[in-house]
Amino acid sequence: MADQPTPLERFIRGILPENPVYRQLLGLCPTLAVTNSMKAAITMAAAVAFVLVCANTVTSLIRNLLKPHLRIVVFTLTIATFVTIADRLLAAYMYQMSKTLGPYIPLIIVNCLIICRCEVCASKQPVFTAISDAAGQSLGYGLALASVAGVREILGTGMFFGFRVLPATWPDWAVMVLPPGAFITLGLLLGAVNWYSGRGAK
Amino acid sequence: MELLQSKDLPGKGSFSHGIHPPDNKSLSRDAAIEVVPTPKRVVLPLLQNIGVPSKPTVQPKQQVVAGETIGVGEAFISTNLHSPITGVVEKIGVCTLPNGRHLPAIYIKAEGEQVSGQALYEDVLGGHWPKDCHAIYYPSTISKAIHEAGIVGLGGAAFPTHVKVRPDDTKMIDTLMINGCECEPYLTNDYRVMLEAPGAIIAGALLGARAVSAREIIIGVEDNKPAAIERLKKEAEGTVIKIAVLKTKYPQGSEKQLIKAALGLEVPLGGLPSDVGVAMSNVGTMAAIARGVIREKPLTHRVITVTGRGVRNPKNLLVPIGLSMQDAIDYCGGLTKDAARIIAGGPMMGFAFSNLSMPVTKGTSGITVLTHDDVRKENETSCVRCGRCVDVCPMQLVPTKLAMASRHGNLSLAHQYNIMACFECGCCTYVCPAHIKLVQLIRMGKAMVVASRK
Amino acid sequence: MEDAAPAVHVSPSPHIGSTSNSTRRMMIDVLIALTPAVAMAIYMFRVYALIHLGLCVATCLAAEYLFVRMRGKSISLNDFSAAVTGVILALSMPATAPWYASVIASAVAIGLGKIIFGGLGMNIFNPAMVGRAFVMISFAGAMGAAAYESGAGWVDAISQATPMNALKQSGTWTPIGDMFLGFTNGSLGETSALACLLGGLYLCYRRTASWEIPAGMIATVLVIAGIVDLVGGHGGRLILHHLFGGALLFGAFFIATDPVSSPLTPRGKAIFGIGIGALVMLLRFLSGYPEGVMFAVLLMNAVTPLINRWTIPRTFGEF
Amino acid sequence: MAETEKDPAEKKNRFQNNYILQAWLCISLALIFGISLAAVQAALGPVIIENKLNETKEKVPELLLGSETAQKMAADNKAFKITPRSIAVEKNGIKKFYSVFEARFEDGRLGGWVTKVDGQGYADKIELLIGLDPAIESITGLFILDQKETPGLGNKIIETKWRGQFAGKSTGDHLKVVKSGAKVANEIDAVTGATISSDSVVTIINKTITDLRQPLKDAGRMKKE
Repeated sequence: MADQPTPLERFIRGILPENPVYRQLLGLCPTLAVTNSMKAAITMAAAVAFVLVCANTVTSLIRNLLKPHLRIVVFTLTIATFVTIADRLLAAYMYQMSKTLGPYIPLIIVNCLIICRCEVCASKQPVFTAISDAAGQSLGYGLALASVAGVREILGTGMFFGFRVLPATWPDWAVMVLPPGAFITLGLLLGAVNWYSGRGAK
Repeated sequence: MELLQSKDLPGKGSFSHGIHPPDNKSLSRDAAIEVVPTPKRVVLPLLQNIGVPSKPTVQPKQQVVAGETIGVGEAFISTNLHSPITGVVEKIGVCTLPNGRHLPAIYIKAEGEQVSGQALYEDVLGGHWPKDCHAIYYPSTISKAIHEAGIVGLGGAAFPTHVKVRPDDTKMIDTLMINGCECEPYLTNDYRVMLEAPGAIIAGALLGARAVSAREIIIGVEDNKPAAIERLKKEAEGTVIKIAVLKTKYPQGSEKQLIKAALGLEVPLGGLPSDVGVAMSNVGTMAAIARGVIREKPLTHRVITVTGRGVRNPKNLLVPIGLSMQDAIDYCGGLTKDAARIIAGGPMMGFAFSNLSMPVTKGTSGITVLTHDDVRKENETSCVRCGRCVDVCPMQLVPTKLAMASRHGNLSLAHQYNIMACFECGCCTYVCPAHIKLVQLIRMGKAMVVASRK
Repeated sequence: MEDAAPAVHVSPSPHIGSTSNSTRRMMIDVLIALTPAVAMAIYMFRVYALIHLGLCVATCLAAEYLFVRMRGKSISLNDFSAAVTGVILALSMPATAPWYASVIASAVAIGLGKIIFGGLGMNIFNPAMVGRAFVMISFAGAMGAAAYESGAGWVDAISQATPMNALKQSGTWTPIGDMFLGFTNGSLGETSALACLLGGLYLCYRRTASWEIPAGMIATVLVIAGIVDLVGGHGGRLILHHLFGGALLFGAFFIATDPVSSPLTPRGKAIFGIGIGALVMLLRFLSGYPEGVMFAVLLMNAVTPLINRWTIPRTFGEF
Repeated sequence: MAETEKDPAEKKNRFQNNYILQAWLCISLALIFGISLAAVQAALGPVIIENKLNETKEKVPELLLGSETAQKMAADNKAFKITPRSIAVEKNGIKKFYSVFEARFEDGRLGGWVTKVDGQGYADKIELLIGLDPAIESITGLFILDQKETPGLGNKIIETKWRGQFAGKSTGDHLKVVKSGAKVANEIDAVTGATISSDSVVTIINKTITDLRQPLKDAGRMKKE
């Protein structure tokens, strides 16, 4: 534990070197389920970011009081609370979006990314480090979701954020907005990221 | 020709699966057996059979006469060795056999007067073979004589015959099945023996049956040898011997397949023919038994086929055991320029070799020389799982799975698919459209399984 | 050795191999067997057929070249498997499908259907059907049942409904004779039962296709359609309609028999064929689609490894 | 051992073996979080309920009057008075509840009924709003709230052009889907290539009208009296 990464390093790491989706393969369920449009993906990422930052903060604050065998219960309790808050907020102020995201917002509770960060980082680091880590991971998660969603929305509907970017004659690849499209896109992007980083490593 | 002419035989005359490679037997089929002149030197490896090596009983510089015992098999699965020629023991050295084994061998230089030519032919195959003499021998006498004569299975596996024909209290043998199929392409040595010395085969068969107390004797011959079938039938008249005419198909001559085809019996997995009450031997072996018991002459000579498009004059030869491959090929006019592969045995199961100084052993049924055109040389491509190997495997295995398991060293998968049941007939490799060396891989897998058991 | 010392090589037995078969020869056999269907497609759909055939084959070959290069493997174009995928894919397209559908289907067929699994011999699913299904879901409007009927085309065939769709949607019977000979609408290669039969029997004769698969498939369809026919009192018309209509024969002989994605053992092949036949009838009678060969084949492809495991043959002498 | 002797280690041990004491953090956190969640719910709950109602209510004028009249009504700053009601229909011994919105003009006149129903579509459940005139004699409009039909094919049922066909259809006859060129009054053109999706919608409508015609007529009459 001699050379602990600085908070800034932790932030940067979350973006690509330890990207939750592309490198850690965490939180894949929403990555597959809600990435058929950019709007949904960004909202989802924002909700995850909110929960992650809050949960990391709380966990970090109480880290000295945690008992090893009860920590998962505490994490879950914390995460569930913030997820419920996020869910209520969305339902109150972004009603249509909350309908679109459906059960995937409550399902953030079981998003392994958050519990992973609580366990790996927040339960051992001071608050500022935990927050910067959460922010980096959230940003990485958001970028990953956006990349998948971008490809899917453009190919599947010819639109980006609901605006038409491809000519109206574009034949919508319906499969891209359907579940198989999510698997194919994520698979190909994962392959591309691995290939790219593998090339860098050589 | 109608399959299985004896109505009372329960088999269907064929087994399931198998292949039909071009047999190329016409190259040497009509060449009468010729006697090779006595060579200058013979090399006699001390292990020419499955089992334990014999112990030499001669010293260098010692004089030996043709037929003299020069090695004794002391162990249970071991045989005696005899000098085929008259001469002097040069040394007890080492030689290499086509299957890659290095073995001690007795080198004998020819000296003095030799039996050769027609006289030798008459002694080994010709002359009169009584059909009624078997009753005068006790089974144990026959068995002992076979042991003395150093007879092994001449079909290729070279399993000591005395072990097979000894009376056994634990397993009742009721049928002696004699293999005259000669399903290997190219080879015609058994065919020529059936044609030229049917009397010796019949006499040997009766003696063999007496030794194992078998009530029935069946000679299985493929239907592409009508002349041999006629000769054997004529010769067998008045005896209990039946001739089973079987479908021409490779590997009809494999013991389990032959028993299935002729008798309709399935030898259990991992079992022996004796488990279904059958003793199995080859026609050439029967002739050797007849000579060994009736004429009290040891196994010193055998008939081999030297054939293939890589040999100038394909022939069937009566050769002394220990003759070098070079001498045998030279007698047939030598190799042609496009000879690409020299094989001890037939092209399906024989061993390729390059050192022509290797000797002909008791188990050598022939020398096949293939040309570049005969040998397949395409590169291996991916398995497309067409299932042709499954369609041809006479043991009803799944060769592609076995090969895959062997390649990946997955012994439990190999075991699940019964890898040890494979007897390496090569049908799968023969048909594989992707040119995958299936049987070669399976052979490797079998070796791994055997090693893992130790 | 003597002066004429030949170059002698040593290798393990067996030393000879069947000269009449190789993977390439199998693929060429498939191409030969497809000729009647291709000819019929060109006769019926003229330039539409030529466009799709050209695009599919060219894209498949290009995709194979590209993806194999990307994997750093040696180029495998000369085994003709990509060409076979291309032709089968083209023959399963509707005549009026947009050009990009053919291109995307071919690229997906080779890329996602084949190379991603490791190339020829490794794929789980029939590549051509993977490509076909991909564009079918992607461009449902341009590829679905309705896409076959286009008033705008100048080829007579495509102005009418496909026989399967006509019966399912409006209860119209297409004359069985037309369906047998192929004077109907449908995917490019599937219209003529006769052409498929000719090619298919050649494949079975050559043993490139295992007869168990088409036999199992056709027998199952005959039985199920026969029962429905009897119950419905159609007097045999329904059986023939299901036998000659749609991609049944084309699928039975050319798609389902793809050796890579079908089981190994004869018994497994029969089960595979029966499974496809049953699924086809299930899809035709109970689903929204008028036709079900593609999905039936893909579904059964998925259970092929399981069938292989179920049908390990009894080893000789094993009791 | 003297029982009176209590060394500190044993004391600590007893503390650790007490589950309730160990979980003090969990319990207190649960309390804090519970209270904060209650506060959030108290603050946001009404907004959420309002959202849910509005979603349906917004559609009501258009469903009952058509978009032009609805826009005019909105421009005139007039609105329907909407009362959500639940109508129970008993069929084959099973009671089914329909959620129905009763819409009245500001003068109390009955403007029509909007009912929210769902049923099986091609891919998943389809959720519809059906507008009916006050006398339940014809359909005034149709809106698809939720569907997961095949994009590019079945999901064309949400398009105004297709939905528009339903306005003005009589409730007397069962509606029927034809492939194209609907001629008879009760025929509906299918979405090209998506007969099943079209069929599903029509089936849901037919079933709803059969079930609701009488109860709604009764309900309307009751109010008048």
